[in-house]
Amino acid sequence: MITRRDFGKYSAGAGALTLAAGAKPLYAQDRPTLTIAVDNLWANINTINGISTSTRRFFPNIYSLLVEQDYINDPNGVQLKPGLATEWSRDGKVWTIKLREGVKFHDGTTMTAEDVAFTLGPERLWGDEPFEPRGKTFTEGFVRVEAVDDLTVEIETDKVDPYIPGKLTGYIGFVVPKAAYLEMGVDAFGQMPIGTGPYKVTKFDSGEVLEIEAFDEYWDGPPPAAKVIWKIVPEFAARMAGVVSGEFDFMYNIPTDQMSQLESYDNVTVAYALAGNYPAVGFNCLPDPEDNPLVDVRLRKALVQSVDMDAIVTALFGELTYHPEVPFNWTEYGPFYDPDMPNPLPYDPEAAKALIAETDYDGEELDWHITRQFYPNYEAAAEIMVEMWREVGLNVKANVLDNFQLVYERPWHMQNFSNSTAFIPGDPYRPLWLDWGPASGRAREDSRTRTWEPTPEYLAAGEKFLNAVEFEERKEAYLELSAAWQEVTPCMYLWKSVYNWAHRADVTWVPRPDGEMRMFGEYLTLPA
Amino acid sequence: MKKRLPVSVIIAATVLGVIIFIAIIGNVFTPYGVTEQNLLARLKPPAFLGGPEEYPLGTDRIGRDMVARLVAGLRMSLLVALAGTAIGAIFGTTIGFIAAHFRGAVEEILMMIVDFQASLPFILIALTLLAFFGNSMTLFIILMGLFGWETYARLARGVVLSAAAQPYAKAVVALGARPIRLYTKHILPNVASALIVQLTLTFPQIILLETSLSFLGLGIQSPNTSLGQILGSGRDYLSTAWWISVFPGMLIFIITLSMSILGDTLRDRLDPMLKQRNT
Amino acid sequence: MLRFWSIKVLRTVLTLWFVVTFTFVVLRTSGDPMMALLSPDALPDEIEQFRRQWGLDQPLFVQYLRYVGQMFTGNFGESLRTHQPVIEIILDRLPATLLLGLLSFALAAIIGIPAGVVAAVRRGGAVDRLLMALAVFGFAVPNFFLGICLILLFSLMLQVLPSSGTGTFWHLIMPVLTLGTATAGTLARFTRSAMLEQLEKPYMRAAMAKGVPAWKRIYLHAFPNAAIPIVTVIGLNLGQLIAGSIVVETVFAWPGIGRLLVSAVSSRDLAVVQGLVLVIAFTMVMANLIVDLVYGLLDPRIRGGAR
Amino acid sequence: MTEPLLAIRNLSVGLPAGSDRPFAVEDLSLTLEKGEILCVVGETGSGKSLSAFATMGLLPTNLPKPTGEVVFEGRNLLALPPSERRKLAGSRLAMIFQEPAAVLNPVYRIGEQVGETFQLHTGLSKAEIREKVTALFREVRLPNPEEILRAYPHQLSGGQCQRVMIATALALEPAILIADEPTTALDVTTQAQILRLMLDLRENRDTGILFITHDFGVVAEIADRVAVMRHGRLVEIGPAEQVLNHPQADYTRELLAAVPKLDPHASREGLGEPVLEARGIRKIFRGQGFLGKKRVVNAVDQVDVTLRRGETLGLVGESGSGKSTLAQCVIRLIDPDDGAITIAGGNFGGLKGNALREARRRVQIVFQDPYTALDPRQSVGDAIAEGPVIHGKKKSEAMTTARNLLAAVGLEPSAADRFPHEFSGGQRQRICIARALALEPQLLIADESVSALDVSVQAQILDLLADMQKRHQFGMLFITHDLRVASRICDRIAVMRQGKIVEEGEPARLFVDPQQDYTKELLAAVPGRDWQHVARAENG
Repeated sequence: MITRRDFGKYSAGAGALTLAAGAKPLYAQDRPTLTIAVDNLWANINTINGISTSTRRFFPNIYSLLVEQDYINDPNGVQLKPGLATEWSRDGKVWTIKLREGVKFHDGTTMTAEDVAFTLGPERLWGDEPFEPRGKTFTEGFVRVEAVDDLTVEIETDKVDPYIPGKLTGYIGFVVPKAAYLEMGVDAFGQMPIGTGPYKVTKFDSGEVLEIEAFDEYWDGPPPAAKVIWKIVPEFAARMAGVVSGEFDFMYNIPTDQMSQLESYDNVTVAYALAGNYPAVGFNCLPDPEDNPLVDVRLRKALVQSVDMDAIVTALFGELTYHPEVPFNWTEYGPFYDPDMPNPLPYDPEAAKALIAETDYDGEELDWHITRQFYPNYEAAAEIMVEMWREVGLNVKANVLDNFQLVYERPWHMQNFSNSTAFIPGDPYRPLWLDWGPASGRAREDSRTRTWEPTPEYLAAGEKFLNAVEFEERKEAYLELSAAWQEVTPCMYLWKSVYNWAHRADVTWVPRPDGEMRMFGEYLTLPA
Repeated sequence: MKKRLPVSVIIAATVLGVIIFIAIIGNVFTPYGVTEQNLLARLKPPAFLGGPEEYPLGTDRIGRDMVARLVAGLRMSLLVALAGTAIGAIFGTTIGFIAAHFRGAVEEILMMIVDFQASLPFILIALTLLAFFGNSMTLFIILMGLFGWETYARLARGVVLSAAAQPYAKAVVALGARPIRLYTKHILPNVASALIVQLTLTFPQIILLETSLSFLGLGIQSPNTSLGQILGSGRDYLSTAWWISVFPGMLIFIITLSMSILGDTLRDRLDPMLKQRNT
Repeated sequence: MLRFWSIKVLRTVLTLWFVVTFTFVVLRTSGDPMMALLSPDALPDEIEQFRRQWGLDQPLFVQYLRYVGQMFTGNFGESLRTHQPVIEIILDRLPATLLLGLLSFALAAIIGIPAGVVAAVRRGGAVDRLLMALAVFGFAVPNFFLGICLILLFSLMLQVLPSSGTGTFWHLIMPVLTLGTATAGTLARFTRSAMLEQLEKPYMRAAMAKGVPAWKRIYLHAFPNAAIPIVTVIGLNLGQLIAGSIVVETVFAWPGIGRLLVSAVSSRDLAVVQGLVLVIAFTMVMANLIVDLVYGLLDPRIRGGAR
Repeated sequence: MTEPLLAIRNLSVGLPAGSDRPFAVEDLSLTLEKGEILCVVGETGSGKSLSAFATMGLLPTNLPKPTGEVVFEGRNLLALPPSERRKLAGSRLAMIFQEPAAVLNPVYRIGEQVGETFQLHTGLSKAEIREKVTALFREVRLPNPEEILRAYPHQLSGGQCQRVMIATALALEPAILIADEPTTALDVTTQAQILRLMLDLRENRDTGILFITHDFGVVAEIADRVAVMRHGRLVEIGPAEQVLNHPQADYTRELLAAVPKLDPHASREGLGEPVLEARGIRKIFRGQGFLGKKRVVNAVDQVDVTLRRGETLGLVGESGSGKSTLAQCVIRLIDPDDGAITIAGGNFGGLKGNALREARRRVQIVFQDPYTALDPRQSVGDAIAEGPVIHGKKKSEAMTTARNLLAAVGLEPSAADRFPHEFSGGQRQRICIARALALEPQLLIADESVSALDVSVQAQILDLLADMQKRHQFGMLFITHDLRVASRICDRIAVMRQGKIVEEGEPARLFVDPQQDYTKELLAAVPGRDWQHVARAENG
C-alpha cells in the first residue's frame, strides 16, 4: 500500500505550494511529457454532455471533484475524502457544503460558491431547458442550490437524502467556472473547457488528440508531467508496438488474450482494475414489436439459465474477473453484499428447456442488437452465447451495429448495455433504482430505450428504499427491490468489467475501478 | 491457331477449381460446424505446429475450428463476389448497351451517372450506406453488385460502339435485323470476352472490398463469416495467433493471383480485336 | 477546344451537384441523426431542442435548399458533434491525406511503372512472371493486414519505426509503403499491358530499322506512347488511394480525412460526412480534369484540337 | 563487279512449332546489284516480307533464328553481333514500310524522328541535322519542309508520311533500300509519285532497291529484275521483261493471267428496268475543329445515280472521294441528309422502322474486308440463313437455301457447319456473297469487295460476281479504287471526287476519251498500264 507520505514530493503541503504558486517550480523544465495511446475520445469534454467511459479516464486531470473517493486507502472507494469541498453536513433536507479556499480555475479566476452553485444548479442541470439536460438524472430530488457566502453552498432536496456527498463524487461533482461557461456557451466550453484540475486543456480534436499541460496553480500542487497527450491510436497492434518501443507511456484496452504477451516485455507493466460496471444483455419485456416472445418471463429466465456464464468468463478473461450470480449483490456495496446469497437462476439447460416448453415460443428469431467493439469481449461472448442458446432451442441472432442509435432502433428483442455501480459509493442506488426506476430510460414511456414496466411490487419497494435513511431499513428495502426486479428479470448481468492498461515499467501508477487515469498526486510516480 | 495452354494457366485453373470444390463440399471433411465452439481449445495453433490433432489449422479466439471457418468463409466470399460481379456486370453491361444504342441525350445522361459513380471511391459509398442504413445481407449484396457496374457500362458502351461499326454488324443491319437481334445474337457474343476479362478483375476486387469493409466492421456479419471477416477478426492476434488471419489472407491472395492469370490469358486469347489482328 | 473544356467543366459541375443531392437525400432519409448524437436515454424535449437548433424540424426540401445555398458561400455547415465548421475540420485534415496520398502515389509510380516496363520487355520470361506475381501480391494483400504486419515487424520487433501518428519523416514510411503497395501492383500490371501494346506497333519496327538501340526504343519510343493510357488510369487510381487511405489512416492513426470519415460515419455526423463526400468527389473530379489536361499535353493528336 | 551488293544465300526462316508449315522462308537465294530495283512479288503468305525482315534483322523475337547467309559488303549479316548490325541499320541498309502513318511515332514531331537517324549514326549538330533534313524533304518533294519538321504524324497525309519515311531511309545514303509494299495503302496518284521517286533514287544515287509488292502493275512500272515467291520458296527470278512477258514457271503464268487488264468495253445489251434511282443524295459530316471552329465535309454532294437490272455501275475514286459514303447512303446504313432513293420501283429513302427492315431484302452489300464482315461466332450456314430467317422463312428451309448458295459460290455445302476462321480470305468473300444473295436482292452493292484479296483470288471473285449477276439479274453498284478491276466488270463507270461524280460513262468511252482532267490523271497513274499492251488511243 502506498501511503500519502511517499507522495509528499508532489502532493503534500498543498497550501504552501499554492501560496508559492507565483514562483515557477524549479523542476518545471525537467518534467516529462507523457503520451497515452487511447482507442477513442469523445465529441466533447463537458462534464455531463461528455459522460462516457473514455472521458472519465481523463476528466479528473482537467476538473476536480467536490468530493473524492479514496481508492488509495480503500480499494472499494467507499471512503470519502475532501476534494474541492472540505466539509459537508446535513440538516434535514438541506446539505451545507464548505469549499476549499483559493482554488484557481485555468483561466486564473478563483473558484467561488457561485461557480459551485451554478455547476449543480437548475440552469445547467435540472431546470426547464438546462445546458446539459442529462444532469436531471443525477440530480433527482434537487429543489434548491444556492451560494450562501463565498465558500458555502446549500443543496436542498425534496426528501431527506443522506447520499448527497456520495453523489458529488460522480460527474456532477466536477466544478466548472460559471462566468467562462456562460460566456463561451455549452458547446464551445465542451471543446476547450476550463476546470480546476492539475492540467489545462491546450488542444482538443475529438477525432485525434487531447493535449493537456501542467497547471502549476493547481490547488494540490503542480502535477508531475509538463504535458499529457491523449492520442487516438485505433489499432491495438499500433498501441502495443508503441508502448513496447517506448513511444507511448500508457495505453489502455488490451484484448484480454494479449495481456500476457504485453507483460512478457520487461519494459512494460500491465495494470488492470475490476470496474464498477457490469455489461449486460437487456431483454425487451414489452410487446413492441407486438409478437415479442420475450414478454413471457419464463422465456427470459430460460435465456439466463441456458448460458454457462462462468465458463464463458473463464474462457475469455481467465481469472481476471467473474460472473456475479445474483444481480445487485455486488462486492462494491460492502455491507449490502452477501457472499452466500443463493442464485435463483443457476446454469441449468434442462431447466431452461422445461421453461421454454411451457411457453408458446416456437423458434422465432430473437434479434440481439450489439454495439460494435464497445464492451471488451462482448461480441466474442455473444457468439458463444448464441450457440448455447441454440442448443436449448432458442434462436438468437446477434446483430452487431455501429453505434447506440442503431442499437436502439426498434424492433429488437435483446440489446447490450452496461450498468455502472458508481454514483453513491457503497450503495446500490444507481443500478437498482436510478437505472431501472420509473424515471429511468428503461422505464420512462417516452424513452427510446424503454424495455420494461416497473411492477407495483418494485415501485413499492423503491418508495421504501428511497425513504430509508438508516442502513438496516435501506438494506431490507434493497432486498425487496432486488427480488421484485428478479421476478421480471429484464436483463442478465454478464461480468464485472475489467479495465486494463499497459504502461512503462519505470512508472508507478495506481489504476482505479472507475477507469480514471490520474496523472498526478498519489496515483502516479515518475522515475527520478 | 490453337496454342497449348501455358502451365501457369493450367495451374491457376486447377487451383481455382480446387478452391471452388472446397467451398462447395469442404464442410463434409470437417467434423466441426462453423459456429461450433470449444471454449477449452481457444487459440490453438495448427496441428503441424504442435496444436491438437483434431484441429489441423488450429482454432480461433473462441475455440472454433479454423478449417470449418475457412471453408464457410471461402464459400461466403466466393458467393458474395459471384453475386456482386454478376449483378454489376449484367446491370452495367445493359446500361452500356443502352447508351451505345440510343446515343445522344440518353447516352449523355447515362454516362454522367457513370461519371458520378466513378467520382466517388466505392468504399466511401459502401461505408456510408452500410453505416447509415444498417447492415443486411440484401443491402450488402446489392452494394457489391453496384461495385464496378460503371466499369462495365463504360466498357460495354465502348466495345459495343466499336463492334457496331464492324462490317459484320452492318451486314446484319443490312439484312433487316432488329436491333435486339443484332445486340443479343451478334454483338454480345463478340464483346463477351472483353466483359469476361473484366469479370476476372472485378471478382477479386469485391473480395478485397469486403475485406476492407470487414476491417471497418461493416463486412459480412456473424454468424455468417467470410475470408475478410476471419482475416479482420484475427488482426489483434497477429503476434500471438497469426494463423487466424494468415490462412484467409493466403486464400485471398491465391484466388486473386489465379484469377488474374486466367484473366490475362483470356485477354490474350479472346479479345476479338486482338484475334482479328492475328488472323 | 474552348467548347471541349466548357463541356467538361459543365459536366464536372453537374456531377458535383449530383453528388451533393445524392448524399443529402440518402443521408437524410436514413434516419434521425440526432438519435446518434444524443445519449440513448435523452429526454424527448432535449431531442426536440436539438432538432430545432439544427433546423432538422424543417421539411427536407427546405433543408436541402438551405444546404445548397450555404454551400455557395463556402459554408458546409457545422459538425453536429463538435460544432466546428465542417470546412475547417476538413481543411485541417486534408493536407495530411494529400501528403500521404501523393507520396504513396509517387512510390507506386517509381516502383510500379518501371516494373511494368521491365515485365513487358521480358514478356513470358521468369522476370515477367515474378514481377507480375509480386504485383498481384501487392494488391491482393489487404491494406490493413499489410499495415499491421509492418507495425509488428518494424515497431514491435525491430523498433526502428514509429508505430503510428505523424510528425517526422520516419512516421511516413510505413503508411506510404502500405498505401503505395496496392497502387504499385495495379500500375505495374497496367504499364505492362500498355507497353506490350506499344511494343508491337509498326513504329517500333521502324525504329529498329533506323538502328535505334534497344533501351532507347523502349524508353524513347514505346514508353511515351504507353504513358498516355497510363495517365488515364492514374485518375482512377486516385480513387483507390482515397479508398485505401480510409483503412491505412485508421491503422496508423494518421490524422487525415480517411479517418475523419470513419469516425464521422460511425458517429453519424451528417454534416461532416456530406462535406467529406463532396470534398472527395471534388478532388476526384478535379484530378480527372487534370488527367485530361495532361493527356492532352502528352498526346499531340488531342493537343492538336481534334478530339 | 564481282561481288553483288547484297547476296542472300540459302536463307531459311523457321516458323514456331504448331504453325501450318515449318518454314516461312525456305532456301531462298537471290542477289541485288547496285543501282538495281529488284521486285519481289508474291501473294499473301509467300514469305516476301519475312525475307526482308530477316535481311534487316527485324524478325519478330518469337521466330527461330534464320539460317543461311545474307552477305552485304563482304560480311554475313546473320552472323553479326546485334550492336554491329544496328550500326548498319539505318545507315547502310534502310527500310520503308507498308503503313506509313503507323510507322511514325505519334508523339514526336516529324523533324525529331527524321533527325534521330543522324543523331544515332553521326556526330552532327542540331542545326546541321536540321539543314540535312530540310534538304532531304526537298528531295522527296515534301511541300513546306519547315512546317513539316514541326508537324506531328497525324497532321500529315498517308503519302506525306511515306515521303517522310523515305527521307528517313535516305538520310545517310544507304547502299540498300528495302521497300515493303510501300505504296499498297496509298491512292493510285500518290502511288505513282512514290514509284517515280524510287526510280529517281536509283538514277541519282545508285541505290540498290529491294521492292516487295503483290501488284504486277507496280512491278511492270519499276522493276529491273523480278523474283516471284510462293509458300516461302523462290519460284522464278529474272529480268522484268522476261518474267512479265515470258514467264517460265506455271505459277507465274497463272498469277499474270489473273491480273485484270485495263480493257475497256462497251456496256452490255439487254439491260432491264431501272433498279436503283437515287436523286440528289447529300451527306455532310460535321466535325469539331480547333477552338470551336466547325469543320464541314461534304462527303456526298448532290449525287444522282441510276442503275438497271443486270447492269454493273462502277464507282471509282481515291480515298475520301465519298464513294463508300454514297454506297452506305444508298443502302441506308447511313441516313443521307437529303435526296430520294428508289429501289426496284419502291421508295427506300424515306422508310423507317419495320418498313425499312422489310425493304432491306431488296438491297444487299458485300464489304471489303472478308475477315471482319462475318460474325466470328456464327456458323457460316447460320450467317447465310440469317437474312431469310429474319424475313420469315423457316429455319430449315433457310438452311437448305444456304447450302445451295454455298454450292453456287463454289464451296462445299458442308461448309455451312463451320466457322469463318476456318476459311481463307477468298472463301470468306464467297460466303459474304452467298449471304447477300440469300435474300435475292434486286440491288447488290460491292464495296471494294475484291480490294483485300490476292490477285488470283480477286479474279475468281470477280468471275463469281459476274456469274451470279447473269443468273439473278441484280443490279450491282461496284465500288473500287482500282481502275483495272473496274474495267473488267463494269458496264458503266462513274468517277467520284470530293463527293461529286465528275464524269460518268461506258468504259470504252471513259478510258479512251476521258473528258475531265481528274479522270486523265487517274488513268495516267495506273501503274504498268502499258505493259499489258492495251490498245488505247494516245491522249497527249
